[in-house]
Amino acid sequence: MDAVVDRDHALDLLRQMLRIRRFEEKCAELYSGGKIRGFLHLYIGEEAVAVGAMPCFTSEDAIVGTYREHGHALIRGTPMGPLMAELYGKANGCARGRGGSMHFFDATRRFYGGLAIVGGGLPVAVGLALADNMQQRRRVTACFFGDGAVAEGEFHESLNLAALWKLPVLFLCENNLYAMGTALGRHQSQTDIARKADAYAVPAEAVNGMDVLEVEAATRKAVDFVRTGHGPYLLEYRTYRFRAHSMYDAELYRTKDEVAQWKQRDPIALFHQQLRTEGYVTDADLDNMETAIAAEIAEAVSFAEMSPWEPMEDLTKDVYTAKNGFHRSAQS
Amino acid sequence: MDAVVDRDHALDLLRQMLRIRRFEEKCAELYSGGKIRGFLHLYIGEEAVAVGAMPCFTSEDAIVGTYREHGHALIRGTPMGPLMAELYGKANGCARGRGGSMHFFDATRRFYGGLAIVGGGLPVAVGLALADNMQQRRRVTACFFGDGAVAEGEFHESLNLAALWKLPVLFLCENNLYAMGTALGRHQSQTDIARKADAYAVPAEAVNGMDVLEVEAATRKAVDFVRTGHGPYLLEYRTYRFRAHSMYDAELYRTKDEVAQWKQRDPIALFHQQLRTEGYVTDADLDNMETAIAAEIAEAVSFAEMSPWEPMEDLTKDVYTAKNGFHRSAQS
Amino acid sequence: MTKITYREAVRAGLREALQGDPRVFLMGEDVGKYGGTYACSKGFLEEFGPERIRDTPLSESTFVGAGIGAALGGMKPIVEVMTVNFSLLALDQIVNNAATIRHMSGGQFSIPLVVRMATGAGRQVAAQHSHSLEGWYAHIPGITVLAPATVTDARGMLLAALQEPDPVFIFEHAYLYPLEGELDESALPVDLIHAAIRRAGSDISLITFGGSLWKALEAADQLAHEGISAEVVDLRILRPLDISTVWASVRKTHRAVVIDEGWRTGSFAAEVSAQIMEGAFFDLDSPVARVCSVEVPIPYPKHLEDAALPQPEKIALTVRNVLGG
Amino acid sequence: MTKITYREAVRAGLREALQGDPRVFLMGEDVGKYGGTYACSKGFLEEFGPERIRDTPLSESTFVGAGIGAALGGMKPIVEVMTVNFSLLALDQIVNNAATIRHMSGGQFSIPLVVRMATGAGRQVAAQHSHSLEGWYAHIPGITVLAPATVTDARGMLLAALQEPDPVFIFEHAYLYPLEGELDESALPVDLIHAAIRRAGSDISLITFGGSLWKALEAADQLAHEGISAEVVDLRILRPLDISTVWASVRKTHRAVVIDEGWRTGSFAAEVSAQIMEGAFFDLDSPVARVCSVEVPIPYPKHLEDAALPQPEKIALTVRNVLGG
Ligand SMILES: Cc1ncc(C[n+]2csc(CCOP(=O)(O)OP(=O)(O)O)c2C)c(N)n1
Ligand SMILES: Cc1ncc(C[n+]2csc(CCOP(=O)(O)OP(=O)(O)O)c2C)c(N)n1
Ligand SMILES: [Mg+2]
Ligand SMILES: [Mg+2]
Repeated sequence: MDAVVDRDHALDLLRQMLRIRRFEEKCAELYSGGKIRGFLHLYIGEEAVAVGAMPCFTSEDAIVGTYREHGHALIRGTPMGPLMAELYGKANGCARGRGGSMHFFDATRRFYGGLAIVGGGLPVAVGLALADNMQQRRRVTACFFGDGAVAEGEFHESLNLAALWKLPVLFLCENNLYAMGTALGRHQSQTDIARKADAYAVPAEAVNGMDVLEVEAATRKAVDFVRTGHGPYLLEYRTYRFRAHSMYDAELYRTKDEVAQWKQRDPIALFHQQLRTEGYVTDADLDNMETAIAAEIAEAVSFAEMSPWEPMEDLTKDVYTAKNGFHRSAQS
Repeated sequence: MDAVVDRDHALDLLRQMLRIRRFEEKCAELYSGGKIRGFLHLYIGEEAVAVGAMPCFTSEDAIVGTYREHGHALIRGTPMGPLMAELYGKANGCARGRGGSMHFFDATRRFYGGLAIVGGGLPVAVGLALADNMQQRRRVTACFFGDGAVAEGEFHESLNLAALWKLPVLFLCENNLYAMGTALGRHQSQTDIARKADAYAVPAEAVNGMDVLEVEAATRKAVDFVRTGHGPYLLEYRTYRFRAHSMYDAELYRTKDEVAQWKQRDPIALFHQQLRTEGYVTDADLDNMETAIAAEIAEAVSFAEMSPWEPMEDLTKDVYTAKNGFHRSAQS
Repeated sequence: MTKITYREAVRAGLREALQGDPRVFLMGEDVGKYGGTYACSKGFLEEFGPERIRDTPLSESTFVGAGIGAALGGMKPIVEVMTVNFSLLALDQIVNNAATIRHMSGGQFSIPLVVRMATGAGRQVAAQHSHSLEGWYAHIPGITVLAPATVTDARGMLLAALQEPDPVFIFEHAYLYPLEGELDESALPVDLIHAAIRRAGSDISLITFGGSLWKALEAADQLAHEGISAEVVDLRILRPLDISTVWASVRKTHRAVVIDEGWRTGSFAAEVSAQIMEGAFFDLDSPVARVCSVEVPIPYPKHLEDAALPQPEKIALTVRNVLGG
Repeated sequence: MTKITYREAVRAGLREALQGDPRVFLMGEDVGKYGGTYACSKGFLEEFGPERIRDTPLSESTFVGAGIGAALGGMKPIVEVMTVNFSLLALDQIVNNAATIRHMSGGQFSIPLVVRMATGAGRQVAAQHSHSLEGWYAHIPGITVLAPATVTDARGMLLAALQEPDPVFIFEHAYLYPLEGELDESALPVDLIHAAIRRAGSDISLITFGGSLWKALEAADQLAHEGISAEVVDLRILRPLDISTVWASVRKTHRAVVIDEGWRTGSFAAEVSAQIMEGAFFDLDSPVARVCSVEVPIPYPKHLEDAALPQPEKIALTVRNVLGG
């Protein structure tokens, strides 16, 4: 245990990882029960990334996520209730229930999705950073994406544009070694993702994404670099997804053994172990945490259950902004 | 003069560069006279690239070019007549006159365009190489593109795919320092294009594109690498366009001085000088060459002038392949 | 006749195609190790090997473009774009290369490429994963656009598509994969020229394709109970459109409703409606009506998604309005 | 009224926009040092500086996406996509982000983005540079689609677009840039709701937009000599479509021809035709006809390009057929 981390912060990191883990375990259960529908992509196994990264951003910074963004939204601070309601498709959801699992949004926390076209968030993040830059705001835009997204042309175009214009974007690649069922080495000719940054004269680093403290330290360094006007930075978090890609996935592409081996590196178990060894956390602490989280989840579920559905007549609301009472009409 | 180059070959290189130069000077004249219409992108200044590269390919290899492909088609062996007729839009053109300057095609010489969407040829080249690979043919596909195309996502995607599948594609970047009016340093954060290849674990080299022998030597090495099954290779030819981007360009983005300085490095003048010094070429040789080329051009022009227009009733021919006399109909 | 699912039909078509011609190969995201997002190629990697079942990186523009190149190079690629939603990233290759090179080259080059993709909404996967863009594709000269709605077409169209010398795009409605139907084993390959009358009727023509066919048939069932005899026309091929079959139906029924899961404005239904007017105006007793998707990014919750899409009830209601009007 | 070219009108609009709001900036390929491919921003780099006049690398998907992000971040970007042809590379950002985020986020985010692009054929630039895809754009809910045909609209629509809270796409027909017209200086910003009657008439309605307006007006001139009085409707706004003005015209003339440079099948003209049927069927004396582009990649030679595109003669001929029929 690194002495620079104080106990409260360490406990908070543990708690946050557990919040994601338990929340998503509940999601899986609710999915089986038919309460959650559509696509559901769980973050379990990768919690150290969102939890380590998120404290490095101020509330003024912007976050752009993917369809695997439950953890990011949760740690960014959106209360669990609206997130769960979103998963239910209810009107009190963080996007009025319209988006579900893949499309969390939260304007007050500058959380810009929940974008589900792989690679599609990168240009948007570049633009958000451009807006900050042009308005002389010292904000940072954090853009999360997977290893799969690295193959898309928008990765290339976005790193180039951000570097060319020295924009404050932090490109955060969550390399979990698979794009759906395609292993890294089967979709990237150069599997060292951080190394690709040189093609754009962008500094980069690869870090152990299973170690929340390492994630935090590296992210903080990168955020500082970006915030002080040096242009973009690419961080590669090496991590692993413990669950299937989505609820439909038969996981034919990897062995149970491989998954089991990675589970040995469970970011929560390891960090908990570390904290215990250091005497930072007692079993009672953990029990208290679990109890509080269970209560938070129960409350979120009941919030979602009790939330109304969006009324039918609002179906076309917000396709366009209502202006002077004049609503551009949508037809059916 | 490198002793490995024999005189005949050297003279041929000179002649070929001159053929492009004179052909295109004629094109510019015909454009002013209204014989050639639409967009016209001249290659003048860059002749050493096509001329040095083309002898390295066999007739079985495939060539994919851009809208600045007059030189490539000419050196690949398409006779000047059909090229000129194409520029006229006449039915004896190398694409029945349908494409004009930007869209030369020649199936017998495996010349696949003439593709005018920047970056659009790269995936096609990858596919051609894939077909060769799957059919166990030891062919190479040469894909020409500009520095501007390097910024497009397809550059990134295509290098990755070609490298991943070890396909016999030679990526040939004609870096003339400008994408239309945008200088290299204003469109690439990393201006060393060859260096980008590392992001795909592809070997690369940058060469002086104003030196026809250097172009040829580097290309031959690269072709050998690719043909022997090692996967793709990226060559960056550093060159310069002496003329405007197209006939509409006011050239506001560069100084006359800069152009004049580059003209000091005219690949034809320099090579001619070199050959003279070495005693490879006499003034009479050059005169003969010029005379022969002038005659070839005059013949090409008269071929184009005499060529018929494609008949109106063929407008929709070839939208689909005619099958068993059944033509999928096109409507107006 | 055997009963099989639409997925099994697609699988059967793919397997027969791969077995029948060594130039045929399949490429796309997760077609191999994963077995295909919709399990259409499960086991194929083992059966046909990695040369012929190729997982691609996430790079739609490039692997579709590589399909074009491979077709130019003498292969017969079947490219799977996981869903129509992601095909937006490949549209330049499709419009400017696949559809264009043959004509633009003066007929020198052919591109015998087959591209398959899942399309449509109805599975609560929200705005970015619920597009129905077949109408856009049908706008592009140089390609053929197929919308198999039945298991027979799901298998047979693929085989017929592989016999075409020019690019063919096949849209498989994602909702259909698990559904069962009667396979007509004799129809192999199927014809790629004619629309099909899926149910004969005399009072009104319901004209549709793809996933909406089943909704139209359900509406026709409902209407039959009310004594309304609806004829159901399955367009099958959106480009080139077999308008003669449509006209013949309308000349018989004098009324028509076109059903299309695309958004209403600029939908393919508009084209069908316009062509009915152009060719059968004087046979019409009332204006052709359309049932399309509401013009909204498709929302996730079931009640709103259902409300956004064409439904049998909405079709039946529209028919009643047309007949009443 | 002053006479200016369409290019000057676009320039005037851009300059006023840049002067009027510090959040407005222009970005795109070669808008700066080169001065804009069509010289619409010549001198702006010097006038407004490199912060506000931004040359982008060739990367359509990303600079359009960056426009979306910048709009989300409080700026008012004007993104120039050099031509509609290259916008194919940006369609994912447009459909899945620009048009969708507002609704999908439950109304939390607005994207006040303006995208301009040159469109159309007629300058012998061949198949890959001659598309007319306004109809595709008009299919997308969440965006507004404008087709300024006059100098007044070329200037005024840009300014009006910048007042919209949601994404607006402006299609400038490349053929129009050098043409002169009368600028109505008072119309600033112009209305973004109504179609315009550009010429009143009583025998038939010619309904069109963009570059084709001038061909329709020319056809109307020709027809006038033959004693045929054609009304010419300029749609101006393709989405949302002002169909009421179209219906009112057709109710008066009882006949209509829709002219659209897009390929016929799946053209925007089909939508207009279908809506005329839906709203004015019983007012029609004959079926609505369409004059569209022939379904072929647009060829380079003038005689074939002319034959592929709508022309005044073809419009006049179609009118005579409709009136005769
Ligand atoms: C452009 C695009 N193509 C395909 C998909 C389907 N898809 C969804 S997630 C995914 C894999 C993405 O992998 P990665 O970026 O590594 O993220 P991870 O799921 O591992 O977090 C694919 C192929 C998509 N959503 N968007
Ligand atoms: C996708 C796309 N965007 C824009 C254009 C317009 N355009 C044509 S050539 C060109 C510059 C290309 O520069 P480069 O690749 O360096 O080639 P060069 O012209 O220098 O040979 C541009 C922007 C295009 N044809 N395609
Ligand atoms: Mg991954
Ligand atoms: Mg260049």
